[in-house]
Amino acid sequence: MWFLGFVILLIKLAAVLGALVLLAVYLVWIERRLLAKFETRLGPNRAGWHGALQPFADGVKILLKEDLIPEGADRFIFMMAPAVVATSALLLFVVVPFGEGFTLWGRRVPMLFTDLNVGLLYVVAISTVAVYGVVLAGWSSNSLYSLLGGIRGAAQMISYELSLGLSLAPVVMMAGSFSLVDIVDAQAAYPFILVQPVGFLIFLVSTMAEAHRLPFDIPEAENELMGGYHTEYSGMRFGLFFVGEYVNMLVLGSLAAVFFLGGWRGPLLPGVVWFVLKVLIVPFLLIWSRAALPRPRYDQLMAFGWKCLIPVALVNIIATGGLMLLFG
Amino acid sequence: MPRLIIDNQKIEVPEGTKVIDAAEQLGIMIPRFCYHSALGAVGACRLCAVKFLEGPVQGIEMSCMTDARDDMVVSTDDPEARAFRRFIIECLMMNHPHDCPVCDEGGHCLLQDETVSGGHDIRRYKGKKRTFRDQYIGPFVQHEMNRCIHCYLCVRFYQEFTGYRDLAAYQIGYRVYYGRFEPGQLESPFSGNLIDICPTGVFTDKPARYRGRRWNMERSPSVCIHCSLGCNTVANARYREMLRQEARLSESVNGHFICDRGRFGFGYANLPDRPRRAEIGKNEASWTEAVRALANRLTISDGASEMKKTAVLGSARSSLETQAALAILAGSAGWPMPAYFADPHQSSVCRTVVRRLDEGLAVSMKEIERADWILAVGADPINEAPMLALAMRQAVRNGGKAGVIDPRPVFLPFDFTHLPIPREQMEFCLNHLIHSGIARQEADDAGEAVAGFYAQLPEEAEFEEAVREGISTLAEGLKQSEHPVLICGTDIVPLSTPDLAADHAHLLNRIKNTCGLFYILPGADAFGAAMLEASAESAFEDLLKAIEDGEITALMVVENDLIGAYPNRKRLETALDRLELLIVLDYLSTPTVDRADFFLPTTTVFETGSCFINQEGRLQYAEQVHAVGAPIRQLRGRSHPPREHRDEVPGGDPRPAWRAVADLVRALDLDEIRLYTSGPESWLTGSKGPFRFFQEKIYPPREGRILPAESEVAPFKSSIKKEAKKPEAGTLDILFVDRTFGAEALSALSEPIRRAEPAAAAFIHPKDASELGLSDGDSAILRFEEGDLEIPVALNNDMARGLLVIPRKPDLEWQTAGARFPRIARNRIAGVRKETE
Amino acid sequence: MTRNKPNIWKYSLSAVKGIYDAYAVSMINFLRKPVTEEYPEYKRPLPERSRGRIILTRDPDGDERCVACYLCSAVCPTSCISMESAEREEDGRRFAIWFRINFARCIYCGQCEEACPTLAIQLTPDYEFCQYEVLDFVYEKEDLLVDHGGRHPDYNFYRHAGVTEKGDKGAHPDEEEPVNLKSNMP
Amino acid sequence: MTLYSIIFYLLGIITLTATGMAVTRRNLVHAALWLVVSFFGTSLLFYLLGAPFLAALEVIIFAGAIMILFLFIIMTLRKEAAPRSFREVWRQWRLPSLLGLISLVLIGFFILSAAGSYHRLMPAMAAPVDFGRFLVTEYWLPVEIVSFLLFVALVGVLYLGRATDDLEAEKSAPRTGEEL
Repeated sequence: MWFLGFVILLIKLAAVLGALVLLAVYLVWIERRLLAKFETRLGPNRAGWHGALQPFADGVKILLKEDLIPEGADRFIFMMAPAVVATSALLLFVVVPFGEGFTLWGRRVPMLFTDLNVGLLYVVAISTVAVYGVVLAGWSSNSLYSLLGGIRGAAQMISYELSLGLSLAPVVMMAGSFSLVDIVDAQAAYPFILVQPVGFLIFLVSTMAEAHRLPFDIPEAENELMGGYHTEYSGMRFGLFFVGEYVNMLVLGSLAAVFFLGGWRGPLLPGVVWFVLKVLIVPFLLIWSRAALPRPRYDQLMAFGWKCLIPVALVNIIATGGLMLLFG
Repeated sequence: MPRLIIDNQKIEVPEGTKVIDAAEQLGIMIPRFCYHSALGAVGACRLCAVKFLEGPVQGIEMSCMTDARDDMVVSTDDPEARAFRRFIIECLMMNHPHDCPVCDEGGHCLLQDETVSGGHDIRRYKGKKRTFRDQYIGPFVQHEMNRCIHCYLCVRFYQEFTGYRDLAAYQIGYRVYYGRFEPGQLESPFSGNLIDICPTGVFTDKPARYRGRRWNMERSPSVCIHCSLGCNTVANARYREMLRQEARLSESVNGHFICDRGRFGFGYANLPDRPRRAEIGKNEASWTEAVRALANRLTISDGASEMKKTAVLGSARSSLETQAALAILAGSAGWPMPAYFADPHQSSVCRTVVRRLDEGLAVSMKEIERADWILAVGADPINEAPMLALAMRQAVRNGGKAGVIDPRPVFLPFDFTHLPIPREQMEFCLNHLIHSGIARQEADDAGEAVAGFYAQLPEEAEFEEAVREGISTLAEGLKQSEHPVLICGTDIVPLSTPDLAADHAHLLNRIKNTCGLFYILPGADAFGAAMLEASAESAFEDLLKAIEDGEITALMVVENDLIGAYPNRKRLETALDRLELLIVLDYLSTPTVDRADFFLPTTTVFETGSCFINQEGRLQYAEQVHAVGAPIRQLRGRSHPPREHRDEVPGGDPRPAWRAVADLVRALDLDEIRLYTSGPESWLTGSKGPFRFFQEKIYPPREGRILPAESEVAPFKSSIKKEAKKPEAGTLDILFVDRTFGAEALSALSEPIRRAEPAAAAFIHPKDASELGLSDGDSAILRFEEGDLEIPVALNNDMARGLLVIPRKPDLEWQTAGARFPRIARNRIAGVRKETE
Repeated sequence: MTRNKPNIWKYSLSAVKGIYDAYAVSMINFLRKPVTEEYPEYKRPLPERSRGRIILTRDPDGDERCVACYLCSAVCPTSCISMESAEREEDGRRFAIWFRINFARCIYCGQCEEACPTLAIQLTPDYEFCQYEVLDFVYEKEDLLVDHGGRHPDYNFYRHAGVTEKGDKGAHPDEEEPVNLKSNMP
Repeated sequence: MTLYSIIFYLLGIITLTATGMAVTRRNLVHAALWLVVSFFGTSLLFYLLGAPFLAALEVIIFAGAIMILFLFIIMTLRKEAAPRSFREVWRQWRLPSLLGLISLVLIGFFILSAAGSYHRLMPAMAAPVDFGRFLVTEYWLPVEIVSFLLFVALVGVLYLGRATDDLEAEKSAPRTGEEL
């Protein structure tokens, strides 16, 4: 019966992948509608009920477009880069527990793929790999705009990777484990956001930068770099960047849910529903930020990361450690 | 040399300079209507008012009427002067209609410019406007008298400058009217200049009426190719169609003006039946196909792999580039060197001209204007080179004397002495005239050679009373002259005359230290053609002989209507029948093109940048005006132009003839890659060939004379007869001659020129006419051996006896006469009475 | 060399306030009703002088106004107007034998209308004429010519021009009889 | 041969090939990418051998941070590698190849000489907690020394990286009593 576990795993993979991509695709529509609301517009409302079919229309359009490869581009890297972005975003979800788990025919079916004992480190590691997609796309396009976008992306994502990791250190300290399941379990009594509001804020800001969402979309900055690292991309390759970005938003949302909001835990409703609701909080905040905040300058961005976020995160770690020593 | 200050800038100008010119030298353009540097000042328009602040004149004065003097301080933009000019403009505009949108002058109208710049923008005059009725004044110029501002420029130009009287000012005061007494075509062949000169839209270009504004035009400096003078023009094209030509100022060639033949003769470029596709046999083909097929026919005929021997005939109307390319083609293919004149007479006369003309003798038209004694031999300037007549008129206006030795009825718009001498006696008359105009002592003082030559000249001559009087008048003039100029025609003169004229010019040059020699040549680049023929010793007669003998079986004719130009139709037809291959390159549809086995379309002067050498050896460059292609007007049918995307320009196949030659050289795989690998600069400049004068590798080349400092032929070698040759009794001499309108091959195809040309008529002396029983308007039937030629006759007193002068019109089958200068027995002329109603 | 070091607390406070304001304002807008007008269902009535599709109008006599003076094509910044004028055979009047506007190039700046001396060319509020084919944007005279006088129904250029269109010189209200050349009377 | 050993040797081949490619590529970006592949292989080897913490660190630090910095610098410089002559290449390769040869010989020697010390490849696991505890209890001094060293380096970097006008101002500004 060893292959039954394998089958269940495959089914889970398919279901989660499908749900994730569908959600990501709908997130595009949600973002456009919400952004329109923030700007007192209507947003896409033509295709289907209130524009609900818009993602499919976009999908069809993007699939039918010509796939251009610029002259002088490094063809292999150019073709590979979008895949790196999309897959690394999807890979992140492997360790995220999205429910309590249930028993099927006597088998315990956990609501996650694998419970790595270094799950948090895995998350950090994979999200660093996502940078390669941006950097290589920028470099291989043989375009100065793209190259600038790639360079900025590299610098920005390394910087904010640091503060992201540091903001999670207190969580690990409090949970006593890198495993995401353990972290969720550690929040059985109260979600960590109550004791780690500063950590949550740093995490949120780093999340924006990691997902290069406005106001931290310096690598794309369409009004100065014309789209930055993906200037030269078209068709579904561009689509992969797009999907990657929105899946990334969802993944970061789910990480926020796991690390700070208590995971799938919640009263009344089933765990998965709670989880989805919590997951959507971060994308909403990101969209709101996009509507509210202007884009900082590149140097301002770097200065904020290094001179503000990282010191505060370090202080937060020391403070948490001190308090844990005092009371724990 | 007065020094004065204009607008705070100091300037020193020669004595007698007007203030308006002094300002222009400083770059200050004082507004003016009636002032024109060629016509002088009359102070009619009052627009050039400036304020004289200090000095001999004070206050508001007309700058065109005031000579520059010392210590003058002039302000052109003084408020008072500006107010004055503004007031003048307002007055001039009072009766001017409100019709700029429908006026063809709009866009390059001086009145418009001055009104706007003068600041008069709202009409305050509320009264009624004066009106005039317009006249029909011919096919060239449109008349719209309501627009007139009475600056008198038109009448001053027409009457004073060109010497015609039929356009005049009528009435007085504000009712002054410029027009003819009765509507009708303007007599002056320079009437087109009214269009340029009128500061507003009274006289506008009729053929180009409504066709486009100045700013729509593709404009380029061009050179007129309708006679050998090479007048400078500005060509205007729009929608791939030549619409208008304007005179371009050239200090040494044509001054400010051009003749109507040059201005309106461009119509051949727009003809709907102009061939635009290459033809193999009678089948249309693409350019490359045709060139390849032609190269095949030339190489592998008779099954042999060597090249077919081909005779090449260029033309005097082709550009220098084409002529030179032909020489290179023939040279590298091992063919006989090309000929350029179909007419053997033209060929030998022009070669003489090229050998004799040098830097010491040649004069430009500007220098003719300064001459004080002008003698034209065998030339009819108004018909053969109209602008020359205008230059001669300026000389006469300046006090010079002019004479013409010519059997034809010569009309010139000024006082001159006409010596209607039969063709055979012209040289004798010239010799006698020069002899009488120079004292023996003067000739002896000028050296042995001169004295020897002088001694041969005939002292005595038997002429009619009137002619003798004319000779003595001219001889008297020659005695007092300091700047004599000899003009020698080439159309009807005997072969030896150009040589003789050059000898006389040398004679006068030695005696008076200065004497100009001015030839009239047949064709825009006849000079270049003659240079090439002279250096290669080639002639079409030899080629024709070789064709008749069967030595040559292919003939390539480039931009030459051989059938129209060769004087003996029957001989030519026989020779052409013997040919295996007739290749024609041309931009016109001619009988020669119709006979061609291979045809390649070429471009006109307006579609190619090209060089021409005019009759005084001046090299000039005509720039490309527009791209090759069928005019949009011919494509659009009745309605709007087609709306379609195409790869190629419709009708865009024609290429410059030299480009065709280059393509052929490439297809034949000849050893002359410079023809098709680089531009004309590389092969016009080489040390080989006749064009050594292209020393610097500059293309387009700089304008300038390219004559040798000294001619290759030593002077005073002409053989001179003491006795006049007597005309043959019982026969009539027939001269086929050029006309201002209708006889020159290119301009004769132009629609307005066709409308302006007079009906074909043969001039005959009334006494000859009465002997033949002909009266004015009757038709004469000339029974030549090859066929009959019927033409109405016009009686003219002012011509030699025993002569029939027939215009060489393209539609007149004059080649049936069989010779260039045929004689016809009187009994072979039959008369047909004019039908009277 | 003295430099004003910003007060870090004040600075931070203002930064926080700025961010807070931004979020607050966007949230207020989030809750407002959208101002969007939905186009095909609701068409906003345009002012008469708004600039849309170009027409060629006729004068009060029903004759076409355009005299093909080329001023509109000269002033057109995108060179989208081309035409050729000609003489009408019946009365020698100047008119456009063809007149073409390439609306794919036109930017509706209205300069042609300002330049037109005969008030022939006018812009209309019509803006709904999309095409799939670029060539369908090329409008010929037949497509442009309308049967009315547009915004200026009463103007007739030839009444003021001073040149004849129909009839003799001096026939218009502001003109005197033509001068008689052959008369000696002053 | 177990599944583990198959995976092990596969990873070994991948890692070695990638390293070799990284050394020989003339295109700098390609070389860096091969190196990243090699790091991933190494990381997976660590994981396979029971050190997931090390595996994660390998990816985070080497692949994620250091190589990105390398790429960043390569891209900013945009230096194209020029083709060089064999002599030049050889001059550069002399010493490395000698050292490589020596280590190869040594490795071979060890493999052959310790023939009895083979281990079967077995799945193993060292939890991060154990790793951390081991590190901080057994090696607390080196850890502290290294962290102090890094701290000093950080201070140095901060000093060097100060805005230049601050430095200039410090040097050139006359010190007045007020400021002091």
